[in-house]
Order: sequence, then structure tokens, then C-alpha cells
Amino acid sequence: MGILEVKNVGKRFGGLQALGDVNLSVKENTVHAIIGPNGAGKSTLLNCLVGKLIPDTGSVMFDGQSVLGRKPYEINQMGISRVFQTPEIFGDLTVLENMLIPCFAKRDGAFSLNAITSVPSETDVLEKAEKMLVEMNMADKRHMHSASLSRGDKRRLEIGMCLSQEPRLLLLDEPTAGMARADTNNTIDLLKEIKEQRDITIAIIEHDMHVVFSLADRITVLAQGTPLVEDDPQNIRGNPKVREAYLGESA
Amino acid sequence: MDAILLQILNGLDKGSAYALIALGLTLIFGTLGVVNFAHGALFMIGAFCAVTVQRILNLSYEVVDETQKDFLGNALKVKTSYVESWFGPEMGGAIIDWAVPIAIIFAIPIMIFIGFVMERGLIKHFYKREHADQILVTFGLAIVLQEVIKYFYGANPIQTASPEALSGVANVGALFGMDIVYPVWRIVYFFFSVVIIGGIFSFLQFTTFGMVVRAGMADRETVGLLGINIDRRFTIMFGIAAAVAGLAGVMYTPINSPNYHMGMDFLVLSFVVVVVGGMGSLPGAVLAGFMLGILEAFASMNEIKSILPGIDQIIIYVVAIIILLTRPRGLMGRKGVMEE
Amino acid sequence: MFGLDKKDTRMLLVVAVLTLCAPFILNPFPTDSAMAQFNAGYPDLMQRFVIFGIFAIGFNILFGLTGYLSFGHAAFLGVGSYSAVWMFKLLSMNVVPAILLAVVISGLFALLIGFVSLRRSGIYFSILTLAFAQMSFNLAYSVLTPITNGETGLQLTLDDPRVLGVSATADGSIPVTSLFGLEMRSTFEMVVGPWAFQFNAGYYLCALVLLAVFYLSIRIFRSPFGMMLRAVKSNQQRMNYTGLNTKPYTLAAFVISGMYAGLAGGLMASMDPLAGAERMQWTASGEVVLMTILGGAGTLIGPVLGAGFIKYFENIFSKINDTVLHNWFAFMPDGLEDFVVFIVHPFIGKGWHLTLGIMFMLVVVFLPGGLVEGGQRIAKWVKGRKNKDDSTSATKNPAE
Amino acid sequence: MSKSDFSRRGVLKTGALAGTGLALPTIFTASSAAAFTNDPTGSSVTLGFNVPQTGPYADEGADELRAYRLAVEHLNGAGDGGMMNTFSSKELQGNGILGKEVKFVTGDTQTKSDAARASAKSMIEKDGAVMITGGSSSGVAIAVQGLCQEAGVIFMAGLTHSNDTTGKDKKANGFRHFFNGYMSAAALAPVLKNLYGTDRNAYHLTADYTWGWTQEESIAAATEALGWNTVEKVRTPLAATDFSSYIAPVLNSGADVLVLNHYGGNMVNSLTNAVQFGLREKVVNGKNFEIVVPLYSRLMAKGAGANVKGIHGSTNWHWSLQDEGSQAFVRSFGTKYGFPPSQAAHTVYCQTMLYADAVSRAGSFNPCAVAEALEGFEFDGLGNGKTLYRAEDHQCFKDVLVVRGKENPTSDFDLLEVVEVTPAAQVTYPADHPMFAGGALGSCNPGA
Repeated sequence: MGILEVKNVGKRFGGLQALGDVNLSVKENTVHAIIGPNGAGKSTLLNCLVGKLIPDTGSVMFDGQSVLGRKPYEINQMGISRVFQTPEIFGDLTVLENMLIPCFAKRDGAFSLNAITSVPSETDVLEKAEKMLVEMNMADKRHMHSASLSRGDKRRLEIGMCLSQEPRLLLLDEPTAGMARADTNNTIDLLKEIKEQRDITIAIIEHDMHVVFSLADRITVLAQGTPLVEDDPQNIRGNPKVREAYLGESA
Repeated sequence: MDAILLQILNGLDKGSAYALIALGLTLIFGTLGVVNFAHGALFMIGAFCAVTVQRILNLSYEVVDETQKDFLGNALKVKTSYVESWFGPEMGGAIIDWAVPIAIIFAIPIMIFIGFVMERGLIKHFYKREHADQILVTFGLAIVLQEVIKYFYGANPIQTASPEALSGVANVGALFGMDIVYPVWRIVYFFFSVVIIGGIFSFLQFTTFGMVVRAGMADRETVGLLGINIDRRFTIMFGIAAAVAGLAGVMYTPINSPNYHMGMDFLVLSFVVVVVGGMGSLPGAVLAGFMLGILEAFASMNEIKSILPGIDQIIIYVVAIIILLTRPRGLMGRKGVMEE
Repeated sequence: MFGLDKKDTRMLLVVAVLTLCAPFILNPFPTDSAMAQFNAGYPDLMQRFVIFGIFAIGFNILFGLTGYLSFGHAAFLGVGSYSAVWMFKLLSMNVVPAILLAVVISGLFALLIGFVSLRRSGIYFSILTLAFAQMSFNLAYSVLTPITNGETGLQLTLDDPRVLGVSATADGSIPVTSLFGLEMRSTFEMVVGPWAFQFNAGYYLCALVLLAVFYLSIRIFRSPFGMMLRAVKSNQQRMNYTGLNTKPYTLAAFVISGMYAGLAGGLMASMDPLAGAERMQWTASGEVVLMTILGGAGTLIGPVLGAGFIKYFENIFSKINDTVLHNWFAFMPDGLEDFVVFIVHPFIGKGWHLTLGIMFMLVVVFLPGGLVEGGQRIAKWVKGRKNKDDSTSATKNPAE
Repeated sequence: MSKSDFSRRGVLKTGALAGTGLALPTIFTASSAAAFTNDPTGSSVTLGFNVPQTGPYADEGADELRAYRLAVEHLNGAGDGGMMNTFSSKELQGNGILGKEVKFVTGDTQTKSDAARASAKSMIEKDGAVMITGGSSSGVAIAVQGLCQEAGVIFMAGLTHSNDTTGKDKKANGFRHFFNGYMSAAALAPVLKNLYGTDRNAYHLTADYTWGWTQEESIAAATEALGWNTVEKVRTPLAATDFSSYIAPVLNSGADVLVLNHYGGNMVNSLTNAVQFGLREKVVNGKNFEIVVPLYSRLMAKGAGANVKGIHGSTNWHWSLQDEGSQAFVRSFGTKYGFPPSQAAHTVYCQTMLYADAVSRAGSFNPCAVAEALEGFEFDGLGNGKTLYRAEDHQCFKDVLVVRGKENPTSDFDLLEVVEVTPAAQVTYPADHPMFAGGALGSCNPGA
């Protein structure tokens, strides 16, 4: 029994069957990669997991509870954090403030009219955020406007924000898309570190095979809205079906 | 039945003005991404083009007539317009009579020029600024334009009649064996607006220029990357939008005497129209304009007012609220436009 | 002090000194000098400065923090005024219950309108609020006349059934508003040489309320809640995926700013017990938007400056007439005097709108951050002159 | 140019205190030494002219201001004296009021109650005005009248035509020279009867606010008394600009008279629209369709242009009147400004003169003394024949003019012609008339 159980999920957009009949099980404390060619339905599947889309059929269970019909913020409060393809951070706020917000969300829940105390007086949250900044190697940038960070730093910040919520499941949507090689390697190192140091499950959607094979414990290959195969990385590497459908000559 | 048909006519008529102004607003918003609070003022300036042309045609010399007395008991100065003295009373009178249609000829270049100056001189610097700043600066401009007109023309409405030949009423029901009389000029106004709207749409649809502009409305950056000078085209679009507003104003003068704040009266309504139609959607703006016009006309019927007192005061807003709550982006709005 | 950091404490103190000494500061010119025309230190205008300051501070909590641009905020001010006047008519001439009711009713009204309008964002939200406010205005002007007294505005009459208090005073006039017996209109006048300074009870009540709500708004700005509101403005998507429900945050901001507006309306009615429908018109809503942007949206002090700026123009420039002009320029030779008056004439008196429009454009073109940015530039310039070598000390000041 | 000083405090204190450098506190509350608000103790007195300078009535406000300037000039002894020479009371000497030079401040009402009150308050608090006058709408007049009552100064209303100003909203400190909705109806009714007979069906379009309602009530009552039938009373939004959807139903309603209870921009547009729809040429029930505009003004007639031709209405005063007072006023106004005055200009000029005269007769600026002098005052020579300022409601009773749009105007302002001068007796109503019930004057308030 995995921490995330996807059963018979299907989703249509008009005449297009985006997801056919997806079954997926993500085991706790593993890194599970979902790969597939463009249009395979990876993003649709992800959106079904976080509450942005509601599938037409099937069920999605997180830790024994259904996530279907819940709003994104409720699903997040259940323990699923999402990292976006292009980093979604609070561009108008400083780096420290960016880090404070998930910490407050963790402590105070989805809404709190905490309008009278001042932020500096909330020492517990402040310490936690500062600690996370140090872990992310961004402590020296804490007073920068986050919009002026480099792409790689934005990604680090976003991952740090997600981690500060202590999620059980971290969803990554092509975390290295559009990154230079050096940034990509940094991100891989960061994710490896996270994997080693924390009790956390990671589900990752990725295009870059280098990233996938350096991180994943288990891989699901999606093609045309249905899972083609699910297996360990070394088996996927050798699987002729996968080679044919997806990897082609590149492997 | 007759009453309902009449109100539909009225609605189309009101709707024409809403649609024309909303069309211009949407063109400016769609192409330039600028919220133009000075658009109502452009409508008003158009109307005052007609007033000015009328004044010019009526420029007169004075002859002292000893037989009549003015209000102070002095000899009355009788005015004769130059136009009448040059072309003879009949021809000259006819020219003066046709002041409003003549004004169209003058209004087009003047409005395009005003549009160019506005865009190059002011609006251009606000493309990248927040909508709030755009609102503030165009609102300031609207006040200034309005006050300048007031300084020269006063605050009172100024009557500008339609040509005698187009002044009466026509029985538009005769075709269907019914008796529905309707003012000729209002019918003219409706068809005029249909022609203008049709012209704008075909211009955007069938010319290369229009295609580029439409592409620019959809994705400005990409079009810019293609090496097309989109800025210049947008300036021209601003001029066209100004001309549309101005023409709507010129033609509106015989319906209601223009005054300096008529633009503000229309501004809020036309914003509601644009948003109900869906930000950035030209067909939406036109559809919403006519729809709200017709609903407004129906709401002012006694039968409806007796059931819902005061409904004619708020109908536009009620409809706007209902539409925005049921259709998140108005009737035909695109996703992601002005939702931040 | 007061749980604020040094900078905020200093700002609060500066505002406190400015408001409490306003009767001096706003009356810089001797009463019989030609410049006395520019004095603004009389009770009515000082009250207006402060009341519209409160209105704008509240509006800024919504617009400045969350970025939601309400085009119907005047409706809450109007509702607050009506509630307060009804309280005077029915209960007592004491301003406290009137102001409390104004805040409560406008808060409820804001809750209702906000709940519906906040289902949309961006311009769609703006138009929804505009539509609600215009509906309120149009109905108040016509169908709701029994409650609002229509065009004339709701006012006190000699036969109001006042439960705690008398319908009419012994000498047959309408009683005046008071704070536990302290009449709002009572004014203490101090004459110093050629100057005359007026200290009005009503003004000081408003000023104290302003300080209280200004302090509250600093607390909100500096609180986690305020930070969340700024986060809403910055990235709603990230908010949602960080486990935060944006709807109650925006709704709370909307209701708080509606209550500020109601408070302003209640104070306005307490200073002058009349509530006119045009307080709710879209132009009035537009005015507070302009005040906030003009002063500097998202800054603490900006909205107050913007409110003062616009009200000053409305009340001082509109009262300058040609006779006054001639008086000013009387020192010039006759021909020149007439010429100068001719040049200035379009911008004053009935032309005050023109001047205001030009000022809007100038400010927004040259000072994108509003008047606050102007202030910062001056401060920087002064600082720069003081220590020319120390150019590295250019500290980046976010917002304030 | 006049080197005037517009500040009360300058007047009050400079002589005594300038240069002493002493802070001398005084408290202006009920127990203060001053007998009434803004008691002018210096050599001049300040009046507050509060008129619309922006917004739709700005032109009317501008004309009022012209008349005020003229009145001040005449009171101070400059110019030809205007109606001061024809006024039946001979108290005014051209030496200001009670020997004090008259000065004035101006303000902008914006035709909004709030703005008007703010402006009036600044005149009272900052400039020390002892009397406020002006305005071009009833809402503003009533709001400012209420303020003046509280502040303890006299309010001399400008153009306000609602019954309520001297009806349910009357105030002891407020006075109205202008006529009202009831008087319009009473003056028009007999003329309408002569012109259009007693068998008519009237359709009312009414601006949906207090003035419109009182006007509609008055004219409907008066015409129904003639035997006319009221087909429909339709309220139109004040903000409406296009009245077509309200006019269209008139066509098939069976009505043969349209009454437009509109003023200002509303009236210009509704009349223009009505003419557009061919109502003037229409024949209903065998009778020519007629349009009536109960309250006319020359400035509005100008806005409607040729559409006013032949349409009847009432007005407070018109420059073509041939009596001595009117002629004197038109002469001095026309000479100064180059065109004849409007009825708004006339009424505010009269109000200024009446106030100055009342102060002179009372020998004091105290509002209570002035009010007493005005109450029940009978006068003549101000253009409307013998006039009474009735004590019970502070309303003037005088002749009312019925006018018609002129067919062949000779100039821009020659748009109306007087059809009949309805004598005061015919438009007088008892003070307890139900249309004016519901308010009380209260007692005069000297303030301070």
C-alpha cells in the first residue's frame, strides 16, 4: 500500500481522452518518477493529484484519504506540496518573507486573522524560516526581492518553501525545465540531499533522463494517457517497449 | 406588441452608442493593454466637433436694424451668416442645415490626430505601468479635456439639430403592416453604427494590417519578435479607436444636445459594457452593448416598472452582476486578461 | 513602543504631532494677509482631511495590500453615514453609538458585497463592486427615499423621536451632536498676534480616531495577516498551493476596509449630521481610488497625503475668485495685473477641476510612486547633500 | 482693484490685538460674549455666495455670481443702483449695509449636498460670512438651509423650486424668494385650460427625486382640478440621458398632453427626444398633441434650441418684463455683462437686496432680528409686482409668469415670451396646505 494510490483515473477534455485508465502507487519514502513523451498526460495527471482538475473516473487516495473534490489548499494542508515547472514564488516579497509564508501556513492553517502581532515577534516561525534559508544556502539573500533572484535560486527558494511545510509528499513538475546544465546539476544534488536527509516521498515529472535516472527509485512511463510500464530504473532502461515508445535512439 | 417592438428599436438605438464606445475601449485595451478612462472624453470631443462645425457655419456679420430694438432698447444688430451671404439664403441654409453630417468629414482627421497625439504624447509611456496608474493618468486627462471644452463652450447643453430632411419620424412598421413610428435620425444612427462596426471588423479580418493587430492582441511579444513594428500599428489603432468614439459623438449630437460632461455619463456605462462583453473581446463588446441597450429599454416600460419599482435605475448593474457571476469572464472574454 | 519598530514608531509620532498641531500647521498665514486664502486650518476642512484620510487608509488595506481595486467603496461610507444619522434620529445625539452602528452596518454590508464580488478578480471584481455601489446610489436617490431622504439627504428634524434625549432643545432648535456632553461643534479660538488658531472638539475626536486607526493599520501591515495579503497580491497560485485559502483573506481585508469606510462615514455624520446619496456615487468611489494612488498605494502614509491633497484643492482652490486674484496681484501695474489674472483665471474658482486634472497627470507621470515617492526623493536629495561622499548609504526602502 | 480682506478674524481682532503678541483665548460656545455667529464688528461685512461652479448647472451658477457681483456693487454705492432705485423700501443708501462695506466670498456647491455644505461651512468658519445665499437645486438648498439653521446664519435660497424648501424642510433661518412647484401648477392651470380645454389626457414624465415628485404632485392636482385625466405618471432616473424608451410608450398611450417634470439637462433631453418622436405633429383624440414643461428657464431653453417653440411653461421672472424694476435690473446687468440676466440671476439679486434691506430695517445683523424684519414684509419694485414674504413659511408670494417658447427669436437669449402674468393672489395657498405639511420652522437660531 503506497502513500499515494491512483486508481483507474480517467479525464476527458471534449473529444480528447487525456487520461485513459491510470493506476499508480507511490511507496512511502521513495522517489517516483513519471515520464512520457509530450502529450502523454503527465501534467493532467499531476493536476488531478493537487485538486486543480477533478478526474471523470477513478479515485486518488493520499494516506488513506481521498483527495478528490478538495481544493488545492486543502490538499496541501493534507501534506502534499507542489513545485511548479516555472518557479511560483511571491515575487513582490523578500526571500525571507517567501519562506515565512509556508511556515505560517503550517502553524496557523489555511486562514488566520493574525493581524495584531508583528511578524518579528513571531520568533518560532522566524527561526524555522531562517533555518530553512540556511539549509537552502540562501541566508545571505534573505532581504532580496525574490523577483530579482536567478532562475536557479528561485527554484531553490520554491523547493525550500515546500520543504518548510514538512510535506509527506513533494510533487515536482519538471523541476529542471529550461535550466542550464550547472543549475540542473545543482538541483539534482539538492534533491538527492533532500531524499537522503528527510522522511519524504517525492513524485517527479521529468523530461530530462539524466535527472530521472540520477534520482528515481521507481519509474512510471506514461504514453497516450495510460501507464505503459512501471518498474525500477535499470529495468526501464532495458525495456524494449519503453525504448520504442519513448526513448527511441536517445538511450 | 407594438410597444415591445418600439422598445427593441430603442434598445438597438441606445445599444449603438454603447457598442461604439465599448468597441473603441476594447480596441485600445486589447491592442495596447491600456485602460483608457479618457475614452468618454473622446466621445465628447467628437460631439463638440459637430458643435464647432455648426458654429463655424453660423459665423455671422452684424447689420444694425434701426426698426427693431434689442433688450436694452438699442437698435438691434441682425446677424447674417457668411455662408448664407455667399451661397445665397437657400443653398447657405441647406449647408448650415447639414452641419452634423458635414462635421463627420472634419471629425475623422481631427479625432485621428487627437488619438495620435494622446498615444504618442502620453499613453505610450504607460504601457508597462500598472493599470491603476493608467486609470489615474487617463482620468486626469479626461478631466482636463472636459474642463477645456467647458471653458470654451460653457456647461449648458448646446443644441445641434439634424438636417431637416432627416428630422421627422418614419413609419418603420409599415413594411410589416404595423404602425410603428420612429425618429429618422435614430434609425440613421443605428445604421451608421452598424456600418462602422462592420467596417472595423472587416478591417481587422481582411487586411494584413488587421491581421497583425489581431495577432498582436493575442500575443504581443511574439508578433514583436517577428520584426513587425507593432508599436506604429498600435498608434494607428489608437487613432482609429479615437475616431470611432468621435464619430459616435458627432452623430449623437442631434439625439441629445451635447454638454461637456456627456463623456463621463457614458464612461462608467461603457466600462460595464466592455466587461460584461468580456475584456479584450470585440464581438463581446458589441454584443453586450446591444444587449444592455435593449434590456435597459425594456426595464423602462411601465408594465415592468410597476412590478419592480426602480428597476430601470439599476437594470444595467443587475445584469452585469448576474453575467459576471455566471460567466466568469463576461460573455466572450478570454482567460487571463486583466485578472490579476 | 506600542509593539512597533523604531521606524514605524517614528512615523506614528510624526503623524500624531501633525494631526494634533494641525490647527497651527494649516494656518501658516496671518488672517488678514492676502495669503490667508490658502489657510486650511478651519474645523470643517481639518475634519474632512482626517475623515477622508481614514477612508483612504482603509481603502489602502484592501487595494494597497491585496491589489483588489474596489470601485464601489463609497457605498460603505454612505451606508455608515445613513446608519449614524438614523442613530441620531432615533437613539441619542451622542456620537459613540452612532459611530459604532456605522462601523457594524457597513461591515455587514461589506461582508455581503465582498462575499459576492470576491468570486471574481481583476477588472471583473472592480466592475462588480462598481455595480453594487451604483445600485445603492441609484436606489438611495429614488426608490429608497423613505430611508435615505433621496436627493436632499437624510437630515435631522425637529420631530425626531429620540429615545435618549429630546426632539428639540428648549429654544426650539435641533440638538447638536456631542460626545457625552462635549459638543462636536464647540471651538476654542486662540489669537496670537495676527494669527488666529481654531481648536475644534469634533476635529480632535476625528484626529484621535485617525491616530487609532492609523496605528491599527500599521499593525495590520506589519502582521502575518498583512504579509499574507501582500502574498495574495503577489501570487494567488502559490498561496493556494501553500495551503492557504485566499478567499477569507481577501474577504477579511474587504470587510476591514469597508468598516474603515463606515467609520469615516459615521464620523462625517457626527461632525455634520446629514447623509447625502451622492456620497455613494461612483465619482466618490473614484475619488478614494485617486487619493490612494496619488498618495502612493501600498504605503502607510500615502493615502492620507492623497486625501489631504484632493480635499485641499476642492475646498481651497474652488474658493479663489477673480476678486481675490486681483487682490494678490494688486502690486503689479494695472495692465500686467489684468494679464496675470487672465492667465491664472482658468485654473482657479470654477476651474479647480482643471488644476486637479493636471496635477493628477503630473504626479502620475513624474512620481510613479505617488506623493510618497516625491517625499522620498526630496529626503534622498537632502541626505545626498548632507553627506556627498557617503554615497554607499543608499538604503533600499521597501514601500514606506 | 479692491484691496479687500476676506477674513472675519482680521476684521475682528487686528485692531485690538495686532502686534501685542499675546495669546488671548476665547471660547466660541453658547456662553460666549458674541451675540450671534460671525457678528461683523469691523468696517465691513462678508456675505457667502455659494453657487454651482462645476457640474451641469455651472452656467446657471455663473449667472448667479454675476448678479451677486452686481448687487454688491449697488449696495456699496457703485454702478447705477439697479433695482435699489425701484425697490419700495428706501432703507438702502448705497453705503454698504448698516454703513459697513459689503464684501463677499464665493464657493462651489458642485450641485452636491455634501460639497455645498462643506463650502458653506468654510464660509462660516473661515471667512466669517454672516449670510449664505445661492444654489441651483432644491436638494442643495435644503441641505445648506439646514446647515445655516444649525450654524446660526441666515440662508437666502437661490434657485430652488421644490415645495419642500418652504414646506416640510422649512427652517427659521431660511428664506426663499423663488417660486415653487405648487405655484407653477396654479399659474399654469388656467392658461392650459384656455389653450387646450378641459377634456385632456395627461401623461407625466417625472425626474425620480424629491423636486420631481413635488412638481408632479402639484401639476397633476391642478390639472385634474380642471377636469383633465392623468393617464400615467412615469418616473425617470435622474441620471438618464436618453429618454427615448420613456417617450415611446407615450405614443400609443392615448394621452394627448405630455407633462415633463424635468429640469436642467433632463429637461433639455426629454424635450428634445419628445420632439424627435414627432409628438408635436401628432393628433390624438382629434386634438393636437401638446407638451408642457412646468418649470422653464432661459438657459435650458437655449439647450433645447428650436424644440421649445410653442411649448408652455412657467418661470419666476423674465427679462422682457416691462415693469420699472425689471427694466432697471436688465439695464444695469445688460450694460455690465452684455446680455440680459436669467431668472436665477434675478432671484439671487433680489435675495441680496432683501437681506440687506432687512438688516438695515432691523438695525442689526443678528439673524433673529433679520428674520423678524423679513417675516411678513411686503414690498414692490423688484420685478414681480407686490410681494409678500410670508411669516409662516418664509416663502415669497408674487406674480408668476406663464411663458411660451418663441417662434421667431431675434437673438440667442430671446427664446421665451411671456404669455400671462398670473397674479400673486391666484398662486397663494394656505400655510397649512397638505403639499407643504410635515415640517416646522422651529425658532430662529442666532448661533454662537
